Amino acid sequence: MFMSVEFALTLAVMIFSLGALGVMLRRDPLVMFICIEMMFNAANFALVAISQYLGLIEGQALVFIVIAVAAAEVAVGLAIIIAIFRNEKHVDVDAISQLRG
Amino acid sequence: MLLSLILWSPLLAGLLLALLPAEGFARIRQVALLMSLIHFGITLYLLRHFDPTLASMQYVERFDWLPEMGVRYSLGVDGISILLIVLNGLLTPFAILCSWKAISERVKEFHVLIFALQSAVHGVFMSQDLFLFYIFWEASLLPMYFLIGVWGGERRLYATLKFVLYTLAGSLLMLLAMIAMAFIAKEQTGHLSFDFSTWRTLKIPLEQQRWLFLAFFLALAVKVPLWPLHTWLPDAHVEAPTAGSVLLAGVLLKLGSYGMLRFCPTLFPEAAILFQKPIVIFCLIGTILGAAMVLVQDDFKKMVAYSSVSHMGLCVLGIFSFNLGGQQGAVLTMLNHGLSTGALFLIVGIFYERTHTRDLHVYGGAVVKMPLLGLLFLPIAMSSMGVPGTNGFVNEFLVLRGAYLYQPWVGVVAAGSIVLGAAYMLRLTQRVMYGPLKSPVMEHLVDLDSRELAQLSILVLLIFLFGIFPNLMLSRSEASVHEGLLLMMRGALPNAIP
Amino acid sequence: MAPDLSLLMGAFMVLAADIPLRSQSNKRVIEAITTVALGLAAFFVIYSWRLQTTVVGTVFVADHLAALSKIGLIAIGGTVLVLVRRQGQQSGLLVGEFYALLLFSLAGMTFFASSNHLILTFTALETFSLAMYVLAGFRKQESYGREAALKYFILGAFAAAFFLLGMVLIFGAVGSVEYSKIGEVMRSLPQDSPRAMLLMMGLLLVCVTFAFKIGLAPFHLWVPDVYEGATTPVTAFLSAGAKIAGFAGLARLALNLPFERLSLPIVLGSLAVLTIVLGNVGALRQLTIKRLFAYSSIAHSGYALVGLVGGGSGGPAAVMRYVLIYGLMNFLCFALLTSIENGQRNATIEDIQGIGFERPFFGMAMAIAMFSMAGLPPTAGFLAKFGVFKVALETGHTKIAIAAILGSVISAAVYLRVLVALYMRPKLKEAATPNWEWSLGLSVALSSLLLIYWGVLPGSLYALTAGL
Amino acid sequence: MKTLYLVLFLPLLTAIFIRLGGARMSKRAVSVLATSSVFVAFGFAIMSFIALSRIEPPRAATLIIFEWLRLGSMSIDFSLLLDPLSAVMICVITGVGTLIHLYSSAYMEEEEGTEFARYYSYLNFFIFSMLTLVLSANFVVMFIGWELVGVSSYLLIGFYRTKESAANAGKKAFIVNRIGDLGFVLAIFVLMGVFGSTDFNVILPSANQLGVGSVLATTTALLLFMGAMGKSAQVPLHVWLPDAMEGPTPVSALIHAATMVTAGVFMISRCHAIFELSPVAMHAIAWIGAITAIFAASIGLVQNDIKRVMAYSTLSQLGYMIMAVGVGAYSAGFFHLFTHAFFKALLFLGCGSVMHALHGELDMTKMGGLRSKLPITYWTVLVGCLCLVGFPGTSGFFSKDEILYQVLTSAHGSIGLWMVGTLTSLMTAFYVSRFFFKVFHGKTRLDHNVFEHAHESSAPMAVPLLALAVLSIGAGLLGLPHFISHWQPFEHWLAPVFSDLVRSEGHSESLGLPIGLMALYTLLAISGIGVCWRLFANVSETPTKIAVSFSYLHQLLWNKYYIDEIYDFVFVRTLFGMSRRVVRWIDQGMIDGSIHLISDSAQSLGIWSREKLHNGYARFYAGALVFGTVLMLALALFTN
Amino acid sequence: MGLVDLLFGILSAAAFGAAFGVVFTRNTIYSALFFVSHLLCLGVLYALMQAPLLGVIQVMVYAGAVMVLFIFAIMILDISDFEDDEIGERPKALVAATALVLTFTGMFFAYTKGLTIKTALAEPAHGLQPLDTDNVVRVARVLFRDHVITFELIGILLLVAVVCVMVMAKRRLEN
Repeated sequence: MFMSVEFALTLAVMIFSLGALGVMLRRDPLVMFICIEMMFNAANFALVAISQYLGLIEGQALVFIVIAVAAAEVAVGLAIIIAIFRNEKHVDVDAISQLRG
Repeated sequence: MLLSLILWSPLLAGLLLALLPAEGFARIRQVALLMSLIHFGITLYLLRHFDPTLASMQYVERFDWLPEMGVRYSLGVDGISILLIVLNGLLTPFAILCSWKAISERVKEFHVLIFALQSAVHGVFMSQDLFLFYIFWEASLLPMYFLIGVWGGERRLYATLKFVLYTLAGSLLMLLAMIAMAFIAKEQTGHLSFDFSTWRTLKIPLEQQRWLFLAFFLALAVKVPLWPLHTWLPDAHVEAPTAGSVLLAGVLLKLGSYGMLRFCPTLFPEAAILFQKPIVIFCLIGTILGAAMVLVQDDFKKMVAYSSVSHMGLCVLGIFSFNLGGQQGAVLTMLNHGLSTGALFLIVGIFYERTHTRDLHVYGGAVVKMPLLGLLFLPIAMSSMGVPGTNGFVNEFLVLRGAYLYQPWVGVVAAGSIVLGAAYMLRLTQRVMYGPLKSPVMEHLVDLDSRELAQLSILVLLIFLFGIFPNLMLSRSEASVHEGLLLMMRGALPNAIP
Repeated sequence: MAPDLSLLMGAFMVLAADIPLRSQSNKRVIEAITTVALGLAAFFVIYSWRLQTTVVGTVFVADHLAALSKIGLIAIGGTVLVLVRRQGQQSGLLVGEFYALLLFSLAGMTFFASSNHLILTFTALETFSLAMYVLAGFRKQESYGREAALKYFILGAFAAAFFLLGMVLIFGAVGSVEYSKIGEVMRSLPQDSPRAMLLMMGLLLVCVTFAFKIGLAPFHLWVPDVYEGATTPVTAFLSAGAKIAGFAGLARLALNLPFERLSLPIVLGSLAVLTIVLGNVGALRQLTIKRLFAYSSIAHSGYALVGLVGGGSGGPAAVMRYVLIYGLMNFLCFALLTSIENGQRNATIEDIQGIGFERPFFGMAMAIAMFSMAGLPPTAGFLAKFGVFKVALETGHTKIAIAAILGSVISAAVYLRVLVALYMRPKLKEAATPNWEWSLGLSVALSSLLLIYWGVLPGSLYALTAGL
Repeated sequence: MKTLYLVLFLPLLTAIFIRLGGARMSKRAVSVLATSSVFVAFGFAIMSFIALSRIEPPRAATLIIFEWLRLGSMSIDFSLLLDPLSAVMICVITGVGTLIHLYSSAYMEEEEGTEFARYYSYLNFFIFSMLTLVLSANFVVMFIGWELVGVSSYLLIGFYRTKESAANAGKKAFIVNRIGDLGFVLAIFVLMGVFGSTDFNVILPSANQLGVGSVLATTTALLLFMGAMGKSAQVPLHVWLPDAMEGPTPVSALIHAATMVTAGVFMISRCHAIFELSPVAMHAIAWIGAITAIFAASIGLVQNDIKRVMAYSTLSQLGYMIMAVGVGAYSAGFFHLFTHAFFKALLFLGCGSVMHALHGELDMTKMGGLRSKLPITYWTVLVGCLCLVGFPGTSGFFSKDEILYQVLTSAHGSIGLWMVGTLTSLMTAFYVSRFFFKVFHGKTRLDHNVFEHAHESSAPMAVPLLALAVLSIGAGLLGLPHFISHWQPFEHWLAPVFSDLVRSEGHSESLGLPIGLMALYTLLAISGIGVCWRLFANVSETPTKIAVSFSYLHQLLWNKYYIDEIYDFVFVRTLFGMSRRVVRWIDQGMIDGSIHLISDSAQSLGIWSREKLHNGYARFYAGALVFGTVLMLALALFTN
Repeated sequence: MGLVDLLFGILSAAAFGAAFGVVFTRNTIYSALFFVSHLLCLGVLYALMQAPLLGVIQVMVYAGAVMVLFIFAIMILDISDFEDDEIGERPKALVAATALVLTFTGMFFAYTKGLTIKTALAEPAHGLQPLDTDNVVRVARVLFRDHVITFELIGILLLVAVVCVMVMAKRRLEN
């Protein structure tokens, strides 16, 4: 009942949207970034479910690649965040809004 | 290659001028004048060797240009365009002469732009490929944009942006219509084409014709300018330097009416007939309201500018009367308006140089101080109000007759403009020239110098010449106008005319 | 694959050379390596120009479209080098890492343009995006640079997630994410079957990311901020590079997928019109030149997209011409901006006010650039716009064309405003003085001439895109 | 016939020459040149006249000068037509013109050299225009002359161009004339449409094509008459003529009495073939003429400005002529035109002479007793006045009598018209004698100094007065009543022109009516003069009393029925008010308003995008991305 | 409903709950810990869905390496006391969450035309062996044969990431 592609896809979409919401809601850049990772994972989850349903191993290979890419992205992202918050004392994305207009 | 020579020689002259040192104002002016006169000579040569009995294009030059889009570099002149080309050749020396003293900054750039404008305008009149036409059409905007924006009056920035954006908004729609036409040509002849002669042979369903016609017409109407799309004109004129006004009224407005005469009826005959009535009504409103609005202006230049609205309304009326007389009258209107309104703008410039104001409240009684101008002012004013003996009469007569032939009531209403025309022109004359000297500004007027005298008297001579011998011009354009009408009738009523 | 590999090799070499050379001569060597790498890549592209399409391992194609975008990208790389020469010192760009990242991100873009498979597209996208995030924030000593990097990164990653979800959905509906297979399946499905719908949803999500990268409204909000925060050479690279790569990707989608069978034309058309309007009106009141160019970059994305509303026939060629010409205009604009930029302050329109006649070279080049941006003949910008409008009309999207063309009027107001300032307003006390380094001057002259040349004789441009 | 070239172009060439070079010539040279050129033209006109008389009837000769305009198959020539009608006209024009030129040389001598030259140039130009008008062989050339006459009249009325009132009067004259011209030009279009030509030779003989009594014919006739109304200053287009007195007095004599204003009568006579087709139009014309006659005469009763009295009298006489042609009495109307040309020119010149003597004084209430000071003027003006009053034996008597007789007896005429005409005749007698007595008789009311220095003017002014006085008397001989003489040179001469008219009534059937009428008119004239003698010959309180007791009527007449004010209110102010509103509401409000609205909304959209959209918050940007995605998905979903 | 199925359901619920926790805890470090548990749940779910290799990688790379990085960063920045204001207004945030989740999911269902998502998916390949037999070999085969270029590009990508981190982390770039 639970272990069906419908359930998995629905769950994935819900988690994905929860992640998107997190990005919009949270002001802590690290949490925002975690939420983005969550969205990646939701997509991965859906991909695994689909590849199981379709019986295609390629889906799993794609997930593998995505995980690798995500890992690289995390490294860069954390570097950027750290570079910023070494200088600013507070951690608030909304405060980083000098560029506008 | 004669047409290419005429087309490109002003631009070349401009480039040559750009090489001169920027400081020698006098030399720059002299060289520019000389080159423009030589160029005018070439256009006269063209006129002389033009065969007025042929309706078809002459001196045709045709090369592939952008074969991927079926665009060709294709030039040619017929009886309509040749007159306008000569007019363009004629007015440029005037533009240079009238700026002799008025323009004392960036003289070189000024003249380069004048020449660039001349080339672009020539291009519009010569192009037989609509793509090429469009390029020149847009290209003619840019020099005028700078002429107004750099050398203009106080509100020049507003005026020049208004002018460009107004015109651009219209012409971009025309561009779309042109592309659509090219595809229709592709459907019917197998290859993309912007060639005017090809387009004339297309059979376009009425549904499509409507939209294409409107797109073309709107773009051209903005340029003419036809009421209610005219509000850029007073602003542009008022702010433009004298040379700019002369060229704007003299040739740039004619781009619109020329396009209407050339394209609207021949390419979209059925739509043209369909829209004839509303357009005629707009022309009437423009002619009458334009004239009425002149009456209440207090700015010398604005009066002349609004009179252009009125005159050009008549011109379009002539075109859309769809008969030989009306269209011939329209052609004449284009030329005569160029002469008379050009001369009026010269006069505005002459006054402005002396008084530094255009407010008619301080004008008056100028004739005491400037008897020579008084002598020359009159024929120009008379030409503008269409008094017999001057050129203005002929075109007004022909256009009104054309309107009358279309529908008598149209002629009656349009004829109202001859009364209003007299009213505003006489009012203008009186407020400027007659009455007592009202203000100290006018006390220091000096009469025309020889340069100004030469300019105005040449124009006055032409005004009389074409008023007394209108056939000089009419005979040149008749065959072409006739041909255009015939084509249109054939398209609109295929059964009526074999 | 040779061009892509030579770019990568160049990047490696730069990295390798950067370690031992820590002296002043370092810059020269690294610049030389980069130049050679670009040259080599260009050579390979041109060498293989006439070769048949080759497919490497089903995911990578080297076809005409790829070659075209690669040549464009390499040229962009070259122009960035020119800009860096003039401005690198003050922006702190004259370091090995910059050149390496430049080459890496160029390589990522070339892969992106060659990709025939969504997963490679994704990987390549991430490759050049990561490099770009950091390039945007290269001026990390300044808060502007850092802010640009952060915004670009968070939003970029966020957008990438949508790509991923879209890819998954497409995989679900098709069983593969290879472009040709997607296209095949799509053609075989009735338009409103659930599979086709799911496929479309996936495709739209993928498009979100493309739209984000090329700055289409409403995904364009980051563009001005990031462009302003980045140093000028990087901004030039971001706007032109991302646009060429992004549109190459979209063009490849259009070539493989039957756009017209979906409601994509309407969606893309609305995006295009919205982008044109928002981009142009946004630029109307900008004073900072760089921000103005950023908005104009947005608007131009909109115009280029107009060429794709009709899908694969004729569209990709027009769009590629558009972005190539845009790249040229973009370079010209930023080169002019670079020439007057001194110090840290962003140049404003008031800085160039009234200097047009005194600095005729600067003035003329700016005039040409602005006319071309506004799409007035006889510049290449006109032909570019003409091309995309033509496609839109050819495929029957008249309304979109009309809306886009009315947007052009606003854009004319934007660019003419610059010229108004340049020529028609009085000069201010602190007016900028253009400062030409020889390569900058030369390239400005060449690109202005090229804009005019292509405006008058675009035959060579058409030859380049023939057969797309 | 080649002499016509000289008749026509001599004045033109002189005009151009004097205008361009006159400033460098002495005043004497200018006046001699100008006068002699018109005189020579007069000589050639006489020669043409004689040459024409040698041609067998129908006497007409056409002269094509050049092809003016060609349109498809239609060609409009600049061509001249010499027939009895135009031959008379050219003689009158050049003849009176010569006299006026001569007179002007003295009258204008105080002007500066350049102004003097300008004056003569305009005057010669007027002669040319008028000759073009009358000699035209087709409608277009006639229209050309028609308009040029208007132009030269504009120039001459506004001759004192630094005077605001003169400039205004010139402008008014031209604009009002243009209203008439509008009708004329439309009539030409109708005729061109029907006949495909504008030649008189083509149109007039076959005018029937318009259809007898048809709407088309009526329309055409009325449109043509509209032109005539403008030129001949018929109600309601009469307003320009009194104001035209702002011009120099000789100009008033030449243009606004003798020649230009009669153009309408000439034109109707010329085109009578068209008018005859429409009884409705004829009635309208006759009545408008009658109304003009009595209307102007009634105003003339109370005016004090001597030139204005003459102007209203001119209006009134023009009304007679129009009434005459309106009832189909073309010869009679034309004859009155002919005689009126002499005696009215005479009267104007007389007024000029008085003005000249009194340094520009125009108010008759300030004059009086000038008989002794200005004997020549006195006697010549007396002749003119008698003619105008219609005193038996004068030319005016015969011509007016003929008109009223025809009005009563013609098929188009009616008793109503006749009564109006007769009443007018009485009024005329009254105001003319009032003018005469007030100016020349009684005690002088002039400033003593002025009165003492008043003296008869020099020979150049006296000679034309005398010549015109002789002509005024003598011209009557050319058209004596039928029962007096069978020698009818004038009617006989014009007969070929009007040969197409079938006369229903003969002249010689009965003697009773004509003689009775004549007696009546004589009685009326004498009683009018007598009453005036009582009232005005000596200073008395009676006129004032009368004026007071009829003060409303007096005010009405004094203010010329408030026509100028009404026009000003109804047309001028409305037009200006409307135009201002158009500029403010439509041009600036609606059109520019919407343009500005577009640009403003683009600007405010820009500001909105700047402040609300690009607000710098990354989270907002992310939200916009999500929002955009949802929108995109929804759009695709709903349009699929 | 078998045991595996039940396990799947429970883990799914846990994953969702953890995801919810990530978004709605105020404290950054709690969010991170919720995310770790979310990833762990997913790892097990992968294993349940015939992807044992991915399950292992998920736990090792994601829940292990990546999250260590995160927590490291949190600690470095010492921002554990930072609390989000918006999350402070939970009811509002919850409404927003529900709305967005419903919108997205609803959109998804609209596209798949209802809850029977299967009809929107491609035809499953029948008769093949389950994916978890020879799982590693088969993944590797796809990865190194079909996607070798992508795989190589990942290598480049990692290198790029290294350079990027270097650029961002160095105090000054110039010598």
